[in-house]
Amino acid sequence: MSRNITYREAINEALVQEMERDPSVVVLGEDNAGGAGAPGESDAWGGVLGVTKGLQPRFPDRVLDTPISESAFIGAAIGAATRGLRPVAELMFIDFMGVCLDQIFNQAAKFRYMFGGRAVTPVVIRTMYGAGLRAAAQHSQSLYPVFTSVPGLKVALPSSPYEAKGLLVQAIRDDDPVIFCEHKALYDTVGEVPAESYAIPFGEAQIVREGGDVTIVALGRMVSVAVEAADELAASGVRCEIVDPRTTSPLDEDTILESVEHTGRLVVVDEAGPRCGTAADIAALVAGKAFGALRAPVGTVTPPHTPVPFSPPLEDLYVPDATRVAAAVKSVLDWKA
Amino acid sequence: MSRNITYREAINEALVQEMERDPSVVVLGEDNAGGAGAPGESDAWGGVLGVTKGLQPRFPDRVLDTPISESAFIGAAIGAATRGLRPVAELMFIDFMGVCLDQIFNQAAKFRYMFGGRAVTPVVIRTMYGAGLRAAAQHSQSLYPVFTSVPGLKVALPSSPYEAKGLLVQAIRDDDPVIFCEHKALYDTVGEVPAESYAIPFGEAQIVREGGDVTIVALGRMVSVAVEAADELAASGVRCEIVDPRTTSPLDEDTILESVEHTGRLVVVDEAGPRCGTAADIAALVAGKAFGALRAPVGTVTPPHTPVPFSPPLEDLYVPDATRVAAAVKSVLDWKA
Amino acid sequence: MPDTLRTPRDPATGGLDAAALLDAYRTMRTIRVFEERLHDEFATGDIPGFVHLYAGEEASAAGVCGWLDDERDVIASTHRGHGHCIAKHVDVKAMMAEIYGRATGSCHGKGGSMHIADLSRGMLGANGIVGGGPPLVCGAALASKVRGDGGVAVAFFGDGGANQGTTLESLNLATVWHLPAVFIAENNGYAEATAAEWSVGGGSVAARAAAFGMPGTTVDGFDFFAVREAAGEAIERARTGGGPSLVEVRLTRYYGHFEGDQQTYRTTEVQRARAELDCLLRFRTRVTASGDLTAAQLDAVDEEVAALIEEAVTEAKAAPLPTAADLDTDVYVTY
Amino acid sequence: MPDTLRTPRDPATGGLDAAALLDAYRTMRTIRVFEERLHDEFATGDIPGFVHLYAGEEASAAGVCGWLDDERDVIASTHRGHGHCIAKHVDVKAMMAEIYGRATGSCHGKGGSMHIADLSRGMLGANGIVGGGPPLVCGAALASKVRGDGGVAVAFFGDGGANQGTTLESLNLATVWHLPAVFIAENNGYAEATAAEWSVGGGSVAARAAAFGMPGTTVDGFDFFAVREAAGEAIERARTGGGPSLVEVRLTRYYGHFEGDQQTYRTTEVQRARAELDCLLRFRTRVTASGDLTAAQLDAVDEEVAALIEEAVTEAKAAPLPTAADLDTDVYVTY
Ligand SMILES: Cc1ncc(C[n+]2csc(CCOP(=O)(O)OP(=O)(O)O)c2C)c(N)n1
Ligand SMILES: Cc1ncc(C[n+]2csc(CCOP(=O)(O)OP(=O)(O)O)c2C)c(N)n1
Ligand SMILES: [Mg+2]
Ligand SMILES: [Mg+2]
Repeated sequence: MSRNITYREAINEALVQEMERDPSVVVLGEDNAGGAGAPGESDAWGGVLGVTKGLQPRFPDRVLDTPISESAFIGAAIGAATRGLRPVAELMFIDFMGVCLDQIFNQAAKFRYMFGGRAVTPVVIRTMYGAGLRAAAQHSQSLYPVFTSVPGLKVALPSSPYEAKGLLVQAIRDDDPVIFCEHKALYDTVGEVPAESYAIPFGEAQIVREGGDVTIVALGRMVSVAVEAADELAASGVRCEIVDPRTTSPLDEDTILESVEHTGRLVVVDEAGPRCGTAADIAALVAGKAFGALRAPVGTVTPPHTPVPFSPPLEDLYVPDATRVAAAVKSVLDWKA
Repeated sequence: MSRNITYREAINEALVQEMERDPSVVVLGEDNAGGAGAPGESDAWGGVLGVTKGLQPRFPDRVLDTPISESAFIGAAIGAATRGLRPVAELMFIDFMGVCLDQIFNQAAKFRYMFGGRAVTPVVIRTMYGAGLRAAAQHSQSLYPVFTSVPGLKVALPSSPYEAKGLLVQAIRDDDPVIFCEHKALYDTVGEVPAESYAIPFGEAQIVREGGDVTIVALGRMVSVAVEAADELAASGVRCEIVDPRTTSPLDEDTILESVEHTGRLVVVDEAGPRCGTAADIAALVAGKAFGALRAPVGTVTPPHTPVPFSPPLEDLYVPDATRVAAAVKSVLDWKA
Repeated sequence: MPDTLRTPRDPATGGLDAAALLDAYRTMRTIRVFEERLHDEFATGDIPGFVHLYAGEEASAAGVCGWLDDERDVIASTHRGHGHCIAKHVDVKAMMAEIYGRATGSCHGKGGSMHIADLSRGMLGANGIVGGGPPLVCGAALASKVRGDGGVAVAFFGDGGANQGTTLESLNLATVWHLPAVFIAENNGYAEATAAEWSVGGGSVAARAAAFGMPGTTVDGFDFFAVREAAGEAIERARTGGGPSLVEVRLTRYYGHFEGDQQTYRTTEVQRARAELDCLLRFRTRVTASGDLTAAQLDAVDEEVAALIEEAVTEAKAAPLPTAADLDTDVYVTY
Repeated sequence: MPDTLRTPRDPATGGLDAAALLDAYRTMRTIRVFEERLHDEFATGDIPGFVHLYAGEEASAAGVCGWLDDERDVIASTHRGHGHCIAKHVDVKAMMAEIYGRATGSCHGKGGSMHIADLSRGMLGANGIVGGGPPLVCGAALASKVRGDGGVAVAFFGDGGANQGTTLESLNLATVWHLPAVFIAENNGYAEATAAEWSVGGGSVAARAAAFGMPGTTVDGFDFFAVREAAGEAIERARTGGGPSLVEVRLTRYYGHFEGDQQTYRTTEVQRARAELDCLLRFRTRVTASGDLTAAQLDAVDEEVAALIEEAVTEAKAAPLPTAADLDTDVYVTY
């Protein structure tokens, strides 16, 4: 049975269903319940934007609040994962990675390789990314390229409620460490989501729309921006194929390459930055492996190489929008050698 | 006057000369003198590989040892930079960025923008990167793509003693935060270096060798690997143009693009990883801005998407070598649409 | 005894003259009205982003910053930074404009509430990262030490921030380098919805000072004079080469963690604090009882402040927004 | 009084029977010979990479790990990890092979000295990152707590590691979550070339325990029985739901920070420690004086250990290296 629910609800539902299914799943993070030690309501917050609300009353011993000590509690989730739990730890904003990155990239990511294949670390780190909430430079970043670059980590970027639930279920069941990146501006978006549990396999892109003129690879919240641009372009007869990789690591190279083989043109739309980002990564992939099919330069649409500005008009200029995507598509289509 | 000195000596000399010139330059890091509080020699280490040896006797109040508290002392260098010092802080291994990244990427890098242009943070973070010393997964990484991706940071990657001195002088005099990445396997390499002080401007690539058949963009220690490959290839009549960007941020896009316009072919050689790395970054640049000139797929030569292995034969396979570079060049040259 | 609240040695008005008392009151009152106005304005939907209000905690910012001068002394603040900014003499109108995202703001609209800074006043920035400030303060203190300019650097952080490794490392570094630094732990009982009694292992932030080799003390943060005295000792120690100290200030925030917080985790604490402990009320009672100031003098300040905040909001709303040309400027000094 | 060294309550042999005493001795002796052999082998140039030797500190690893079982109890170690591994029953030959970079090593040659681990023995790994282990130990302890299996997790770290924010956060988290965790601070006086007296603000790691709400104690790390007793109390407390504790073990490393270190920063400390304090000598004197063991029994262990290490080195040198096919395996479970 499918219902329309929000991205937030989809994530919450995935957590509830996996916690019911598997007693080794524990949830932890700052105010993931909320109200620890306080006289009022416990489960007072359910996370800063209410994503984990209601879990603690249901699973009182498996939802843990934490002090503000990201290294310690993210590291604890990792240590617990090596000892048979399946922790889902919340790094409230991905922007906070700088206070705990070592545990993620030098510990969790490397155990299996460093220890000669003799470690399994099934930890999920849920984290919120992206601009749009006027949260300014330290609460609005799209830093998943850093995690994508790290061997040993998997990175999921759900673009809709359906993806959010299915990818989170997969993340929890997955035996490798997963960075699960939730776009904060998507929490209230609504979409059709099956009530029963399902897992979306990692490394399988979704073809959001078929079209023969140009391939648009779009990530996370940019998928809907690409759809908007494609709608506009359709009016002038341009048919865009939109590919949502859903995970950047593993990356479904085949689907991207096949699409470009077919369309001959590529525009990558990403909210991460222009330097050493996922847009460059996918552009480079195609420039290396589908060059023969390419009939125009690879277009990339990303924010500028600046921090995220606070002021609404600047933030709105910062984030790629449908107009910029459409312009990039047109320039790729109009290109003459 | 030029002499032959090592990369290590070149760095040391840059520090000495800048400290002499400018009393606001201070040097700090774990055992940068060495022996703090101990009964024996002070200046007992001069850094773990002796790079800062001799500074402390010369500038006793401006060379500081630190506890093992990277967040605190890297952050302190940043704070001091906002207050008129020009600190050169050492992050011993770039692999340790995970315990102090926040101070670098959310504080130093963003001050100027977040504060509306009203901050200047002239800090240099010297750090050691790269494989080859059998130092294993947590002491051998090439993590500069992370810093390159951060707006507000500059990133220098000296490939020789000459570059090491000139880029470090520039880094110290520069008013922006600079991540200065020293390849640990280069410390003992010898090259000609002027005795007097000189600064190499950031964002100006060096054409290491001219050639018309293919452009090789190589970074850091990979420059010498590219030269070795180019020598091999020259024997079979292939003329490589080798470009050393010297800084990845700012990146001298023009020199790279002009070279590719001229050769029509590009191979990027980098010790950082294949995903969201500097190789992908440069490949994407060219696929976007010099597509019309490209006559073959962009080749990239990087390590595999794995942690750095310890065992010598594996580590030797991990790091790109001249054979792999030559093969990549050949495959680009042999490519048929 | 870090867990016993200090009472000021001078039970009256801390030896401040009338002008200084008025100044302190003006600072606290400005903070209060600034924050209460923001609370109202936020409700209208006009203010973008996350806003963390400092109302209730004024005695801390004013009691500490009253000792500092704009030139050589530095503070670093937190996400809850408005009060520290005002006490460190950041222009109130520019702050308001910043919070409204205007080009005339302290940060040209690029920073917002969580990143207000004014380096020319030694205000190293509010900070969106819990624990972001203390390392920076070690550096500002180091710069003063190297230069020998007698400057002192002060880190404000919360009970939640007292659990962050960056803060703890900084305490140690300040001792090891014998820095002219002061750590002000503003313990308002909560980090978001999490009680300090739960999250601060051992229960006392002040007690952590000794573990890192520095004096630590706890003061009643509703009492301006108590804060002022304890901070004064710590700042004097730092200024005269005596090294770092920590002062834990116990207080209550009057609003939610941020605007929008329903605060179901706490009960009647705020009402009680407002009614019985409020720093402005206590200050007023004390200085009028002692005869140092008259109610009329204080009322005049209230009016002056009301007018200032009114103007600040009006001007902020009317001020220009940044434009496309501003998007990619000021990332680097040169690039 | 964390700064006063404890002496064991039972001044003789800690109530251990002969078999247990022999076992403890065998552990310490194995570590010593393993490390001294590595010191010699490193000088030949055969051993790749960075090697940090534990010689001199054996009583700590043995005194702590003697209480732990392989199944449910976990330790996390440091860059100086060989001793902890041996005491936690990691296979000595596989360790030696790992240090030689062989395919037969504990980590298939991919980890090396700084990353030896054996999760099947509850050995969560040496660690190249100072402060890397304590957070992981909080997690291992959490897993035991959630499962209720009575397991205890132990973090080893040095005086240098005691200044790392990750360690300090972990102390707090362990208290807040009331974890079955034990923190063993091995204070050997130096972090690389930096003296602990200088770098540990306040001078005592044990004193930091109280600041985070847990008991802390300091023991003489040359005295196996003293370490064993203090660790036993802490482990028992953790196992029975009493929460975390910290034990600071004071000791001396006999070699440089790593092989190659000229050690010009220290003077006669090592000679004195070797001659007067050595844990193996003291153990031998104690157990023979008490009549619990004979010199002949101990000599037999010495011979057994010598043979084991000789074999380990010989086999390691002869073992196959990993091959190209191993380069990109075991990055992920599935990808
Ligand atoms: C590194 C980091 N972790 C988490 C947060 C989210 N956060 C913002 S404020 C806050 C609570 C801070 O509590 P406290 O330090 O007591 O300050 P208060 O809000 O009470 O003034 C948290 C968890 C953050 N901004 N940075
Ligand atoms: C985060 C980090 N910083 C610095 C280092 C470099 N380093 C390795 S060991 C060491 C000293 C550790 O001292 P201590 O904790 O006392 O342990 P000991 O070596 O004395 O056993 C340092 C600075 C590191 N490995 N990781
Ligand atoms: Mg608080
Ligand atoms: Mg030590």
